[in-house]
Parts: sequence; structure tokens; C-alpha cells
Amino acid sequence: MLEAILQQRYYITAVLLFTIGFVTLFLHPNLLKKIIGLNLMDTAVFLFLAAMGYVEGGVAPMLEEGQEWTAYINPVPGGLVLTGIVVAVSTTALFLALTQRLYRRYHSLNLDEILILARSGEEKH
Amino acid sequence: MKDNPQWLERVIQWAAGQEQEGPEGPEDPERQEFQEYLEYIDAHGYMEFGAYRYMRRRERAALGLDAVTEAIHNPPHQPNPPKPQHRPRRRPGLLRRQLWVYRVLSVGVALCLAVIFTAVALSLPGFGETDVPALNEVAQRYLERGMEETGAVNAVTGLILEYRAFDTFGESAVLFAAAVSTALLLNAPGRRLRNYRGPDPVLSTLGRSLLPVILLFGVYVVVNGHLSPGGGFSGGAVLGAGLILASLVLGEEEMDRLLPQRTMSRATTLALLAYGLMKGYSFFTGANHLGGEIPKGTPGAILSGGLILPLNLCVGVIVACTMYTFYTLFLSREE
Amino acid sequence: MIVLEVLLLAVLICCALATVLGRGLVSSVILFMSYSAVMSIIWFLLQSPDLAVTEAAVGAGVTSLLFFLTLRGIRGRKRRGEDEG
Amino acid sequence: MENIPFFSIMLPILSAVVIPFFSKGTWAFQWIRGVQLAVAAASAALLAFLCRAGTYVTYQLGHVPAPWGNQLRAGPLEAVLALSFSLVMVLCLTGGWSDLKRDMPAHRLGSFCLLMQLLYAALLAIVYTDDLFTAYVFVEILAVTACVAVAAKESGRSVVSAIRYLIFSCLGSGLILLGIALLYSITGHLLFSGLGETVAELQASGAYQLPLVVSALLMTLGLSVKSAQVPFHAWLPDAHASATTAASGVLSGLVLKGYLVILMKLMTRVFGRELMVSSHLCDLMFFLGLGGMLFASVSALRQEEVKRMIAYSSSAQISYIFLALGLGSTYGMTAACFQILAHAFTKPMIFLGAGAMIAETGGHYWGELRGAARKMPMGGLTFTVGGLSLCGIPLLAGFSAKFCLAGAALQAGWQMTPALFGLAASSVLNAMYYIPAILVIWGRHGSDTSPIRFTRPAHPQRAAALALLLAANLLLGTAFGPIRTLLEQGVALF
Repeated sequence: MLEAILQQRYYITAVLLFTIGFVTLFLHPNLLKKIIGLNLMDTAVFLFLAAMGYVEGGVAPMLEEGQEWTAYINPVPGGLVLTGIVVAVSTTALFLALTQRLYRRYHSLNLDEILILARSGEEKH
Repeated sequence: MKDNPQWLERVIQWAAGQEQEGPEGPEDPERQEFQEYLEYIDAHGYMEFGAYRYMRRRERAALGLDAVTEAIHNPPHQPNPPKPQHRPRRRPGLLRRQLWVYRVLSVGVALCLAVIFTAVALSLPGFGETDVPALNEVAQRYLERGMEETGAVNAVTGLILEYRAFDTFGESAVLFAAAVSTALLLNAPGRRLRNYRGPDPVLSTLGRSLLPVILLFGVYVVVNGHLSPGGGFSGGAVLGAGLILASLVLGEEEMDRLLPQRTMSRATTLALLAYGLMKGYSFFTGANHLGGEIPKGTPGAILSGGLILPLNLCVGVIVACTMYTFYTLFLSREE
Repeated sequence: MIVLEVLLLAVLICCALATVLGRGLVSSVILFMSYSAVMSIIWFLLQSPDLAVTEAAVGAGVTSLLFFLTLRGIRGRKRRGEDEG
Repeated sequence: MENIPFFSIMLPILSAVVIPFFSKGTWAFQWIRGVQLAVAAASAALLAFLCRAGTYVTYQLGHVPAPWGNQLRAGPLEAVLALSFSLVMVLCLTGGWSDLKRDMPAHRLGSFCLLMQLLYAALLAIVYTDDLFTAYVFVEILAVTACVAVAAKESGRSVVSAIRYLIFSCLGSGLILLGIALLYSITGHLLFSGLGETVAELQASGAYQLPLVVSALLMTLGLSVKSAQVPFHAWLPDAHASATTAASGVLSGLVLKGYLVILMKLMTRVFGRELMVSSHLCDLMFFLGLGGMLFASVSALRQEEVKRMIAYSSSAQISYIFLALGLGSTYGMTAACFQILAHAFTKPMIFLGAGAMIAETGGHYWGELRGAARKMPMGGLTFTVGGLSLCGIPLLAGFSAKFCLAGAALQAGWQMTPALFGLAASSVLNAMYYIPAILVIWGRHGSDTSPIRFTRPAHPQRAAALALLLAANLLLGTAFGPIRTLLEQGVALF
């Protein structure tokens, strides 16, 4: 059991980080913490992917003539992660912009409080 | 966690239908209201639900029944920890309990997910092994024939700009969409930049000496994307960070004069357009077998890799401009 | 080597937990920065220098900067609000 | 002909990118509408071609063939979806333009058009793509643009709903991304075709069953969070109710459907129906759908605000699709597609009709909307027809979709009784909230005895859009047979 855990250490760390991020994004009332949770969740998946591409003894895929293909790590997860990182930054920026807008209006970062404030002002559109 | 037994006791009592008298007991005003509401519905029939009820709003207001329905329409089902002054109808006891449920819920969800995911992680192909399913003919071709097919030494760059270029195009579009939406959300017409307070001597000296290095490094990473680690994204991010540093060192007004917002958005648009046209050409000729391939050059030379170098430049411009745009938008505020 | 890896992974989890559970927002963001830095080191160990460079520039650089700018805007507003009150 | 899918994705994106060069919002609006109409025409041509040929086409993106490069895939079903999405998009924007100009400052209209065009491009890309990760990237574009479409209206409430929408969207994306990562780690493919083969092999050999099922579960859950299936629908009513009319129509008519298209692709091309049935994921979807149909309808009963009620009704209609997919049969798939089409044309119509009445009377609540249809007969008529269609009155689109679904349920095993019961109960519930609403809007206001005004409409474009949506609804209702045959052909080639 312990050996298996040690063997799969990257995967286990990744899923634990995913869980932490997911629960934070889902349940933490503070908006900034939620955004951090979102980033934790995304980077956890990226860690998972990066670990999956790794091959014992492989080197980074800077191709050289006459080298066996098994000498490199798998480049596909790397490509996916690069794409994913930029997507995550875009979402984070949008999220932060919305947070700033909300703060300007309600002077709070606590989503529950904002919801109550918004609901009490709901009658007037 | 100290009040666990008490909480458990309450649940048992609640389940047995014999809830305690006292602060949580039957004199709960919300419960009273709910009872009244139920009786009201009983008396007026089911049509009182839905739209019909709101036709008779005035009538109900005259009877003083609106306050009751209000309580039902904002039911306390959401585990909110609000400040009492916003909702005086809530009592602190209930709130504390809800907060507690909230925490238990988060820990419970976290534990469940962690257990499931760990089980999955343990049953996955072993880390670092060479016979995993992901190392199949797809990865093999990328590594074996990547150099001749893309002309790029860096297989990852070749992958994202040649084999899977459509994703990359979509992803630039995400970045563009995010920049436009951030501008739409934060860019009020009457905004003004933060007042420049004069450069901090330490920051200014350090920044002035670091700035050229960072910008040069960013350009290097972008231009050498097909030869060494890095590429449009990493280089663009470094360049963006450099521009932000420049803005810190030189001051926003100076920066606004050198690189106005309009130039930035024009540059992003043009770069994305160029990217789309180049890649569109390559997709179109590839799909219709029209030939028309861009010469790949000698792998390893700076002018090699066909379209990869210009594509990297475009991506670099998009990323750098967008990052800097984010920065200026977050800095500005409407007064 | 494996000890170093496990150590880094443990630091990663600790950083994540501290980021989430900590009270101050500024300290959370700083912890998030260090989380990104550790992540970038791990990716370097995993032979993905492309990712390491990008994460260092994006995660530890730009994202954290955006967090700080948001915090700054919020705190500036708070201070002004107090002055008015 | 094979180039149409590619150009119908590329053109909208490129046309969106050049919008910042337009100085006026109206020009941008005409421009994106023109592109959308062109794409609609091209999709119709593609549909005709594919139906006559009875086949599907693949489009290789770049110089490298399929397992290595990326590709698009278009069959009759994709063409139908692209065509109807384009039409609904054009009609929504046309009908909502007057509201849009009122709800938004003029300098934002251009940006709004840009985002709408990107949203449209993302929808088409999701419809045509044959690659899982490409689908994820375009799902993110959809999420970002849809969220800003909610927030673009200047009000605190819309920003609050937008942020809740974004939170749920991000949760869903996270689950989907983890699912993709797990699936990639056990298969090594990202194209749907390669994934499907490898998953079949894995299933035959019995290896990696747990990651396979968990990945399917994660993606199903993620997509149901994004498409507001009932236990995860908390964000939907606020987001749809507080957005501007055009955005509400697009969000409930199209964006939710985009996610369901991916779910359908996953079910047929990747996991296969056997795996979905044997791992009880179909049962999960079935019960989610059944619960959603009833719960969302009951919630809709209690809404006092017209747009919120319509939004809850959207959630109920999405549940029909989940129920149909949960039957796990070809008939269920056809029924789901029919429901997608019917709802895509009906819900924007209801939103636009309600928006027209709200614009006329200025009230958002039922009490304020009393007699609104008498002042705005076109809006009232479309609201009425849409409501009746969702209640299942024959000759309207909603009835045909329900009929199709009932037919699928009759072919199923144990699901038959609960499905038919749910269908009947939710139809009754639909009638319980739509019919009083219709009575309210056509009712007389106090002692007001003035007759219904049939004047020249103030916004001829909106009236035209409403009339076209009405015609489409009637067409879907009456031309039931041919459309079902078309969809069956499409599902067979999906």
C-alpha cells in the first residue's frame, strides 16, 4: 500500500490539491479565496497531466537527430497544460474583474453577504 | 467540534419530532409564519400558487399577508452567515448552526472526493513507467517525425502550433474574449489612472537596470520558441511582466504616452487576425491537399519551422498585450 | 531524489492548505505565489521546462500581480471609506 | 462542401476579431448578423448535401491526418444543429436589439456584439469538433462570453448573478478537465474516434475500469452543472432573469444546448451506450432528469417574476433532454435532439415576448404585467404560443418533442412507467404556471375596457423576429414526421 502511494505520489498530490481547490471554490464564502481555489484546482489538473507525461529517465522533448523516441517524455500533456494555463489565466482575470465590480457596489468580498444585500435591493430593477 | 454531542442530540430529537422548547423551539417566528402561510394556502386553494396569486397582490397586502409570503419566498435554505443588521429576522442561534453545517459539509465533501480520487489515482497506470497507454503511436509520431513535419526542435511548440494548432487558436480567442470582457466590465468612460506618486528610488534603480534584461529575455523566449523551451505563451507572459515593470518604473502617464491603450488593443487584434489568417491558410491547404506548404528550413536554425516563428510572434504579442491590458484595467478606477 | 520530490509535494499541499485556511487575504496571496513557485520547480523536475517557465511567469507573476492589484483597489477603497465615515 | 464546417467556425471568430475597428455599435451588429446569416445559409446547403449523400464528412485541420492532427466532423445532425443555432442566434439578437440599446450604454454595444459573435463561434466549434480538448477550450470561450453577457447589463444584480454563474461554470470546467486528464491517461487519445476505439478495447479487456467510470462520471457531472440540470441549477434563474433579453434568449436557448451536444458526443462516440448503461450513468441521468422535471416546475410555480419563472421552466426543459438521454437508446437520442431543437426555438421566443411586454409596461412582476398583452399583442401572442407549446398543445413544437419522448419511453424497459409519469406530471405542472400567466397578460386591468390595440409595431425588427420564431415553432410542430426522420438519420450518423 505504502509503496503504491509512493509510486503514485504525484497523482495523489494532484487529486488532493484538486479536492482542496474544488471545495474552496464551491464552499468558501470569500470571493478572493474562491478564485485562489479555482487556480489551485486548475494547477492540480496540470500537475496531474505533467506527471502523466513523465517517463522514467526521459528528457525534455528537445528533439535531436538519431535519438530513439523513447528517450523523451511524452510531449502531449505539456501542450495541453500550456493551453490550459492560458485558459485558467483568462478565467481568473474575468473573475477578478467581476469581484472588483461587486466590491465597488457592495463593499464586501463575502459572497453570502453580497447575495443578501443584492436580494434586499432586488425589488427595484 | 466540541458541541458535537449536543448537535447530535438535537438531530435525534428533531428526527423523533420532539424538538426542544427554547430559543430553537416552537416560538420560532419563521415557523409561525410558515404555519400561517400553510393555513392560508389551505384556505384559498392551489390556485393561490403561481401567477394567479400575484394578480391579487393588492388584496393580500390589504389583509397584511404579504409579509408572510415574503418570508416564504426568501426561505432560509441557504447556509448564509449574514451580518445580523442586514436581516434582523434571523437569530444568531440559527446562524451559528447553519455556519456549522456549512463547515461540516465542506469537510465532508472534501473527504469524500479525496477518498474517491485517491482510489482512482492508485488504480491509474504507474507514474514514470514506459508502457503506459498514453505513450502510444500518437506520441511516437510527434517525437519521431516531429522535426521533419514541423521543423521545430522543441516538440511541445511543434505540437501546439502545428498538430494541435486549432486548440491554440481557440485558446488565444479565450484570452481575447477575457480581455474584451474585462475591459467591458472595468473600463468606465470617466476612468482615470492612478496618480503617479514619484518613483521609489530602490524600485526605480533596480527596475531600470532589470527592465532591458527582462524585455530582452522575453523576446528571446518568444523568438526561440521552436528551438528551446518556451514559446509564445511563456515569452509573452515574461514580456507582459516586463511591460508592467516598465509601467511601475516609468510611471503610468509616461507609459500611457508610450503605449496607449488603443495601440495595445489594435496590436492584439491585428496579431490575432494574422494568426487566424496564417493558420486558416494552413488548415485550408492541408485539408484540401492543395500543397502550398511553407518551407520548413533546417531544423535548429532560427529561420526554420515554417509558420511557427511568425505564429509564436503573434501569440507573444497577444499574450503580452493582454497581460498589460489586464494590469492597466485593474489599476484604473472610476472616481 | 525521491525524498526531495516527496518533500516538495508535501510543501505544495501545505501551501495549498495554508492558502485556503489562512485568515489574511494578503498572506493567502503570498502563499499562493510560493505555491506557484514550488509548482514550477516540480515541473522542472518532471522534465517540462516549457511548463516551468510559463508557470513561473504566469502563475507566480501575472496572476499574483492581478490578485495584489485587486487587493490594493479594495484596501484603498476601504481606507477612503473610513476617512469619509 | 467539406469546407463549410471549417469556415463556419473560422469566419465568426475572424469577424469578431475585427469588430474593434468599427466605430459604431450598430455597424458591428449588422456585421455579425450578416456573418451569421451567411453561415446559416451555408449550413443549410451542407445539410442538403449530407442528407442527399447519406453520409458524414470529416475535415482534417492542417497537413497531418486524423490520429495525430485535429479534425472536424459533420453529419446531418451537426448540420441541423448548426443551422438552427445560427437562426436562433440571429433572431435573438434581432429581437433583443431594442432592449439591448436601452439596457446598455452605447460604447458597450460593440464589445457586446463581439462577445456574442465569439459565443456563436464557440457553439459552432462545439457542434463540429471531433476532439475532446478542443471541445474543452471552446467550452471555456462559451463560459466566459456567456458570463459577460449576463454581467454586461448595468445593474448590481446582474453582476452578482454573473459571478455565481462563473463560479458554477468554473466548478463544471474543473470536473470536465479532470475527467479529460483521467481519460487521456488511460487511453492516450484525444480525438473522439481514437478515444472510442481505445475505450472499447479497455472495456473488453476489463482494465482500468475505475478510472474509466470515474472519468465518465466527472464529465457527465461537469456538463450537467454547466447545463443547469436540477441539483446544480442554483445559478440559472438569477443569471437568466437579470440578463438583457437577447442574452437571456441566447443563454437558455443555445448555451445550455452546447454542453448537451458535447454530452451526446461523449455518450455515442467515446463511452458508447453499453458502458453508460452498465455503469448506471444512464440511470443517474434518467433520475436527474426525472427529478429535475418535477422540481424545477414546482419552483417555477412559486416565482413572482416573469423572467425567473421562464428560467426555471428552462431548467425543467433541460431535464427532459437528460431524461431522454438517460433512456440510453437511439430513440432516446432522437427525442433528445428533437427536444433540443424545440426548446432552442421556443424559449427565446418566450423570452423575447416577455421582454417585449416588460419593455411596454415597465414591470417585471405578474401584478404589473396584468393586461400587458393587450398593449403588445405580438409579444403576448408569442408568449402564449410558447407557453402552450411547452404545456404540450398539439401542432406546436413542445407537443412534438413530448410525443417523441413518449415514443422513446414506450420502447424502454423499466424506465417506461416513471418516464411517462414524469412527462404527464410535468406537462400538468407546466400548464399550471403558464396558463394562469397567459390569463394574467390577456386580462383586463381594473375597469379598463379598451380593446386590444393592433397598431403598427414600434420595433418592426422585433416583431419580424417574433413572427419568424412563431413560424419555426409551428413548423416543428406540424412537420413532425420529416423532421424526426431527418434526426433519426442524423443520430445514426452521429
